[in-house]
Amino acid sequence: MLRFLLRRIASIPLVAFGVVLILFLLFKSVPGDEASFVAGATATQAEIDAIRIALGLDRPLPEQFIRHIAGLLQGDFGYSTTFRGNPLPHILSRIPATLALTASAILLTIVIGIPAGIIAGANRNRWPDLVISFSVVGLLAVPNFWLGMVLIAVFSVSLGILPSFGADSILSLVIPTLALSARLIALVARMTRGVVIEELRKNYVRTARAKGLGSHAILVSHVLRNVLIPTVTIIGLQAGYLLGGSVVIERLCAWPGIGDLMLTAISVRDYTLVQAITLIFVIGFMLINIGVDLLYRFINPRLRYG
Amino acid sequence: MQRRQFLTAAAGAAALAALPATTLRAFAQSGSGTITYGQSTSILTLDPAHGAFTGYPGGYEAALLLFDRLLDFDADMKIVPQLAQSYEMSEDLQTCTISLRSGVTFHDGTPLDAAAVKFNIERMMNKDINTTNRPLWDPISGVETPDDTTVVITTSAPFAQLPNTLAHGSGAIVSPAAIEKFGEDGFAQNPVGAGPYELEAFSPGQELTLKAFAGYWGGKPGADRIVFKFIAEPATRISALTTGAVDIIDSVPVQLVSQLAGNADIEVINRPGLRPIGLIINLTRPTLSEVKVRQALNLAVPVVTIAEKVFFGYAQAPDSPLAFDAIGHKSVGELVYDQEKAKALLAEAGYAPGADGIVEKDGARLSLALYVPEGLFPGDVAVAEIVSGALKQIGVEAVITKIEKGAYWDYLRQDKASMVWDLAMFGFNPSNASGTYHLASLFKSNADDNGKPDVWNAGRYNNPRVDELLNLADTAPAEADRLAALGEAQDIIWADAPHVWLQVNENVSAARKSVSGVAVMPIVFTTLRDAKI
Amino acid sequence: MSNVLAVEGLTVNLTTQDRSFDVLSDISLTVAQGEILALVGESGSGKSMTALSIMGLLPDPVAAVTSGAIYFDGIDLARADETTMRKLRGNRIGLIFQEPMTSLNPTMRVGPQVAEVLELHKGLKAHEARARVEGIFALVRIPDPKSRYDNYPHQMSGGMRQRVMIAIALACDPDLLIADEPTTALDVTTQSQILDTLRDLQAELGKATILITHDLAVVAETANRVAVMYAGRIVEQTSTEQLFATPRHPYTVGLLHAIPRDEAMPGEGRGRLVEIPGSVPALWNLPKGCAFAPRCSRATQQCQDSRPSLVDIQPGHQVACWHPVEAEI
Amino acid sequence: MADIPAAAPRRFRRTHNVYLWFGSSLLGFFIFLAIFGPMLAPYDPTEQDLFALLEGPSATHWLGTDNIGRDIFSRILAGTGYTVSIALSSVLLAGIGGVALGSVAGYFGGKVDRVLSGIIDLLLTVPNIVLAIAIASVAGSSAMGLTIAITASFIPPLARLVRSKVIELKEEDFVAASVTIGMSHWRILLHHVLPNALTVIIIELSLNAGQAVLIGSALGFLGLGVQPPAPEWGTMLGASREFLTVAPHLIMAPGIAISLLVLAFNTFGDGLRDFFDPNLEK
Amino acid sequence: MSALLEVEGLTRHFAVTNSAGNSIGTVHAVTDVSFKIGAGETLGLIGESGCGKSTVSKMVVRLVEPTRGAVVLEGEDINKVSFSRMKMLRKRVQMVFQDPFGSLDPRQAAEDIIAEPLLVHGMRSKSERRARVVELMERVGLRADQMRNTPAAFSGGQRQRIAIARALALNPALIVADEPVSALDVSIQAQVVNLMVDIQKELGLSYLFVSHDLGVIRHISDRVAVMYLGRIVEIGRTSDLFANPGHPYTRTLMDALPKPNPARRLSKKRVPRGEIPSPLNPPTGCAFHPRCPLATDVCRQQLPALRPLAGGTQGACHHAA
Repeated sequence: MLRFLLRRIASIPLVAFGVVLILFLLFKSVPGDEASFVAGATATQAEIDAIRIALGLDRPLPEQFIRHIAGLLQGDFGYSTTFRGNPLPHILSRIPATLALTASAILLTIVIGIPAGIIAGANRNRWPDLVISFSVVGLLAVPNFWLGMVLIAVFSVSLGILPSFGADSILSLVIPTLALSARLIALVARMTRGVVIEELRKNYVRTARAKGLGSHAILVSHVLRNVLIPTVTIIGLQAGYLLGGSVVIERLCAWPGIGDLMLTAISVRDYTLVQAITLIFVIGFMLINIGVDLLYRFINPRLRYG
Repeated sequence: MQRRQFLTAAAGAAALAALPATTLRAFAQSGSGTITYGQSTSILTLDPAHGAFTGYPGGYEAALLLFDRLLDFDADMKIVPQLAQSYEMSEDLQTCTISLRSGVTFHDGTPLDAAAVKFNIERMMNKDINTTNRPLWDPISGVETPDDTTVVITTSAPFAQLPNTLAHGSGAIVSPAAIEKFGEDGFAQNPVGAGPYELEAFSPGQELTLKAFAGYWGGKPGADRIVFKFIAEPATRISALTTGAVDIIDSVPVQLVSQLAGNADIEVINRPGLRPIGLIINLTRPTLSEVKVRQALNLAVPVVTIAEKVFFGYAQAPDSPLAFDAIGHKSVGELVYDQEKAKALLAEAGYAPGADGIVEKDGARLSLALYVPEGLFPGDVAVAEIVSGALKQIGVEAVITKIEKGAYWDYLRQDKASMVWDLAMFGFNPSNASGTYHLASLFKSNADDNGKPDVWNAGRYNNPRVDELLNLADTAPAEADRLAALGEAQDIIWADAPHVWLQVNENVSAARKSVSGVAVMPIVFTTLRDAKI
Repeated sequence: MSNVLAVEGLTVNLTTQDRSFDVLSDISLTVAQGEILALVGESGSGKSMTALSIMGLLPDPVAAVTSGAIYFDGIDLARADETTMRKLRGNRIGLIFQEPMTSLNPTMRVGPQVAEVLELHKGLKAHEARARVEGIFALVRIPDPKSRYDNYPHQMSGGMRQRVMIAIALACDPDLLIADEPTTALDVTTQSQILDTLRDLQAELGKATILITHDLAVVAETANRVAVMYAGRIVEQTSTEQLFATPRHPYTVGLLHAIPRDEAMPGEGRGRLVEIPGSVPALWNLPKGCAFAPRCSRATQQCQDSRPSLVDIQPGHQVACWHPVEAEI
Repeated sequence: MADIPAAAPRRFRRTHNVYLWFGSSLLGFFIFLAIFGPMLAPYDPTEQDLFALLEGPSATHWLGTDNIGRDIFSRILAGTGYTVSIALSSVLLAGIGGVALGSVAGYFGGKVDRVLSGIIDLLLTVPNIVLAIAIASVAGSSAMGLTIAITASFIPPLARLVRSKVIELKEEDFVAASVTIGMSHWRILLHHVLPNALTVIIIELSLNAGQAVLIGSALGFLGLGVQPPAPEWGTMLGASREFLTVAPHLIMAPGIAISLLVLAFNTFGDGLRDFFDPNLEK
Repeated sequence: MSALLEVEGLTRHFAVTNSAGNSIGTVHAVTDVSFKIGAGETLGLIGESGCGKSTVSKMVVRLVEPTRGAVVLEGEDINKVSFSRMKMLRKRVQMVFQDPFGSLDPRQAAEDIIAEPLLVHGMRSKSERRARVVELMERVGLRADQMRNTPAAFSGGQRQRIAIARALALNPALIVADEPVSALDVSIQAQVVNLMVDIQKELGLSYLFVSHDLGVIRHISDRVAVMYLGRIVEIGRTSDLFANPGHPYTRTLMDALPKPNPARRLSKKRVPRGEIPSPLNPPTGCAFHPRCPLATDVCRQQLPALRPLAGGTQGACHHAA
């Protein structure tokens, strides 16, 4: 287990390196003059040239990339025009907000999505299933940002019972969490339903019935754990959706996380910041997946007792 | 089961632990004595040397409280002393002698004396540190400190606007000790000034908390604490105000003003701005170098309707290249919406409608590239869409390209060969309130029209008479002469129509009635210096 | 010997999206205490359906008993409610399935999977059940029962898992044991071991047992009596000895000849096996008369027109055939 | 029932596929609108009436007007073409890219696979909307830029899917049988492996099309979409955000249009899945 | 009889990784297997699951590359020939798989499946191909009017007939049949076995016939090789092997096989001991020693080589007579 963990963690820098390279090349292909974005609106050509030299933008690409990597290794993400320097501390200060949002979305997904899927799967083609499956189909079609807008329109603007912006109280989490997790809840419910139906067809369930167990007992003591194994994987795979979705939702709800910061960075063409945040997203995604793998191993005896 | 409960609990704990301290802070804290201001722009840096267009004007508004300046603008943009007790310009407009208020200290306890002021002015003169606002500071050639409370500033040429510069946001006086302590890079996050409020907490881009500075020379300010919160969404800003989560908001979208006005707890504060919005016309294009075409474009756009309908009356159609409240403004014309006349002018210029309704001359369709930033000016994209629609009516095609605001300036300020636009939306905010500064920035001919524009004459307008008049407006010893020159310049520019004039927006903020003393300045800023709760 | 189970005229209908047809038609059989009745037939003949009907585990609502009765201890299982059935299943009727690899819950240790039955039906506490389970493990020849108790299924071989399945079936000392292809998925050496254990248990415990298999050789080595099924019906039923000595139904004869035999000539000659031509008809598309008629060399017009019923042609030997094979082989 | 021939090929058996029926009708409706919408629109989608701003639904403007007095109904109709064609073309391009990458990696394995899978896995660690946002910010605001961004963000997951399906099929005996008769690997890939992966790919593409609409509209919402005055739905939503309190009806029409189109693609995909393999659960 | 196929020292080891990608050892699937098959001869390969018989059959048709050893077909080592030569050699060896569901492309019609080898090997004319398909279908007992049906429309037995027809299309010298009848019902099994026997008589081809079913193997084979944990433990003429099984494992297999003889029910049988060890870590010495009634210390330490036994077969046992 420990070896597995170490190996997975060791793979992070490798992947990070690849992502850094891809982003580096991507953003080097942006039209326009990087130095003049940095210099600002009223800079003269001489000033822009000075900045170009100061930031090493006059060097050949490979050298720029090596400097970039060397900087990253020392925790220097480069020159962000927004923060006039290394954006890392500012990004770090915003991570907790994104973490809170995504964690509460995952929590809500687990608390609603999995039970809903189990209820639907266990009552296949009966009314609870129809209600849940219908909701799932609906939720999967609705854009999360629009759902957020509707929630704001209803609960903040019309009813005035929920704050619609910022991160002031635990209530502030409600709308962004709902908007962010709705699709994931639907996905997880739907997949869980499928897994439950599939598991219920398996021979060990037939054995349990042959033992004289009732449907409820079979569901709880036999099927549940087998259902959780694939479900955990699904949630892990969807972590990317969650992190990505947070970008849009944070902007909509003025939630002060790194997704919101990323959009700000894009609107001012602060590509240093965009790259840094994307890298943070990637590392976050990998960490979540390592966590999920650990959990997966924890639930699945086949992997625990190889 | 136990394992499941454990997992759930662990996830819950993780989520709670992940909430930042600021997130969990309840409303309770914003009780008595705290004013919370929901800003439409974020504060990223608090160094006056940073032009920070990215966070403009959020940072300036905080700077007004953190830092005092030698001079200040009053509500009508008249220059009044602040840290200076008095000031005097010499006859030749090349020297300004300032007598400092004595006994003033910075938040860090160090004295604000002539040396500190000299340090500040020299810092702003340093091109490596102050990369923006150059036209405000470049004329200054030296600073002398005859004694602890006297500062003498000299300029290389007559510079009537020097007091405006000192009253400008970049004229904020910062603590030299703090600069030394935090370094040029660190100061932006740890600002120390001599204003009525000092820094308590700062998370750039999100929230800034200032607390009353006990040692302020002007006495205790109106609130114990002022919190600046960045709320990008207008709708969320407004709901924050109506629910009382914040006390003041800025940039109230005009369509929402009537809604707020109906709320008994809320007061709407509005003030015409100093920034006329228009489209810079690329005069290097042969088609657009023809004045009749430019006049036709101006005639084709229903500017009065835009001001009244799109901006709900919280805007006006300009009557001069300068905004109404700018110092030196003179009403030089009236914007007429007359598409028939526009068409006639086009016909005079040799254009005839082509097959698709777009006018042509010598087989070339009159199709213009209209560049517009997103989110930089009020209703920028919507206005561009209206202009495009209106021009279509007279047979001129305007294809819109919208650019992220951060990259916009780069498109605007290109050398001649790289100019991709024919029309580009622009609005200049003369943050030192000087009409001369305004016109000079926009219409003074460039040293080299092939290179990048010197300031904001991106359309390459070139009229020697205007250059002459603007020079006079800066250097003529008598104020009356200066104003006359400025007036004539406005006449000429208006007639030449180097821009498509659009509208002058009002700056609209709103405050809960529990807070008083909130003012909106013509230069966009909402100031809380005199705010009380 | 008293009958533990008596199935009378059982007919089961299956309804799918497209069609509805009988998967079992008029099945009658009895199993007495201490007896092993083998149900033998090829895939689709209905032997597993019979087991599921007895256990009340027909896929609901797709399949349902439409007529007939299943008497067990005075109860008609075909009409019993779910509560009654739950009390019988695993308690008084034990069931062993074909696939030992998938019939155990992969995420649960094997011991508790056996103990569960005892806790459910005998009200035992977990620690009491453990001792009993270890005893049952020993009974079904699982070596080292104490440590095996805590194994997960994937840590065991196929043979061991099948022993666990047998332990589950036997845990509550049932009156009736149903073994559905218990050795089909196993290797021949493992099969031999499991069959040996089943035979020993039969000798020790004397349960009434239904053994479902497609392998006549397994039948010969294990069962007292045999019912041969074809296309949802029993076509021949008699004692094992009788069946192998004098099979009367042409299908049974065909099956017996199709097996490459011990006694047949060794390799080199490579004579032809006796084959049954054609293939099993679809249950939803059965011929009007005898279902085997299209493949039968003895078939006449009568066979095509009307269906023979299962009748005694001599005491203890029932055949459903208009033209049974003469009693010689 | 190993030896019972299936009576009829299963594709003729399913008549009650509600998903497929509903999905294809709705999709057909949208495609109809995409083609004929502009002709049906009562107004020019860019025509402004500055004296009728932010109006609610009425007889003259069925869905009301936007902040510069354009008819929302006409804009929704005119916007269908953008959204549908961006979704379809990006999914099609992503399909081509994903199939090419995934099948080569999966079928030939070894070093080729290690390199290609390495790149695919790398890109998969970037959340797809983040990737799309990054690419859109480079590619610029245009239908082309949007298509490139969506395509690029869909290729990695598709390639992975195709790769795993190809690896699965490669293990099938019919592929081994093709090898033993001397067939070349390219031919096996094209004639045996890919055709059998096709249904999975088509289903996935159809579901991806729904996702493409969501991502495309999210980019539009964030201002990274098409250029004004193009009536792209996400962009319309982004523009109406400011008017949420005074004119909440502005968010309804584009939001519902997006949701219905996504619903159409999703149910169509689900229907296809049921059609090809009724035993597969979603 | 000159050997059509000569297999020499064939070995295949797989590295095994767990789901996390960690190597957990090497599976000794096949080790040092040698045998010959003459023209017109059938070699039966028998063993229980995991004994490596399938891997051997796959190596013979070069679906799996051997770790060591050679497969020599008509004098050529198939692992050393050029790409184009291999294509020609493939015409000589064809394979029939166990699973008649998986070995046919579900999207192809029977005709296309059977005609595919013809197409691949250059029979361009469609009418020629069709004629050959009709001939082949009739030969394997299928009606030509079914040729446009896809595999789903055929029963398991019929599908196996299609697979045999495909294998026959190129007139191979050798057909490798990997458990060709295991998935079929008894009555159908007999049909397919008979078909294969008939075809052999008619065309004089050779079979490598892999099965776990002693009865079928005995019926069809001229010679039989018994595999246990990747090695051949006994090989010999069918009559010799069944009459006088020399290796204890061969005897165990025969004892374990149920016989359709009710008289045996009541007699006490020899029941095999223990379980098949994992090929991941096969026992040292003779792999059968943990289960062998004859095992001694030498069996635990030394690997027995194949040697002639008294019964006429060759066996790898220290103790067999």
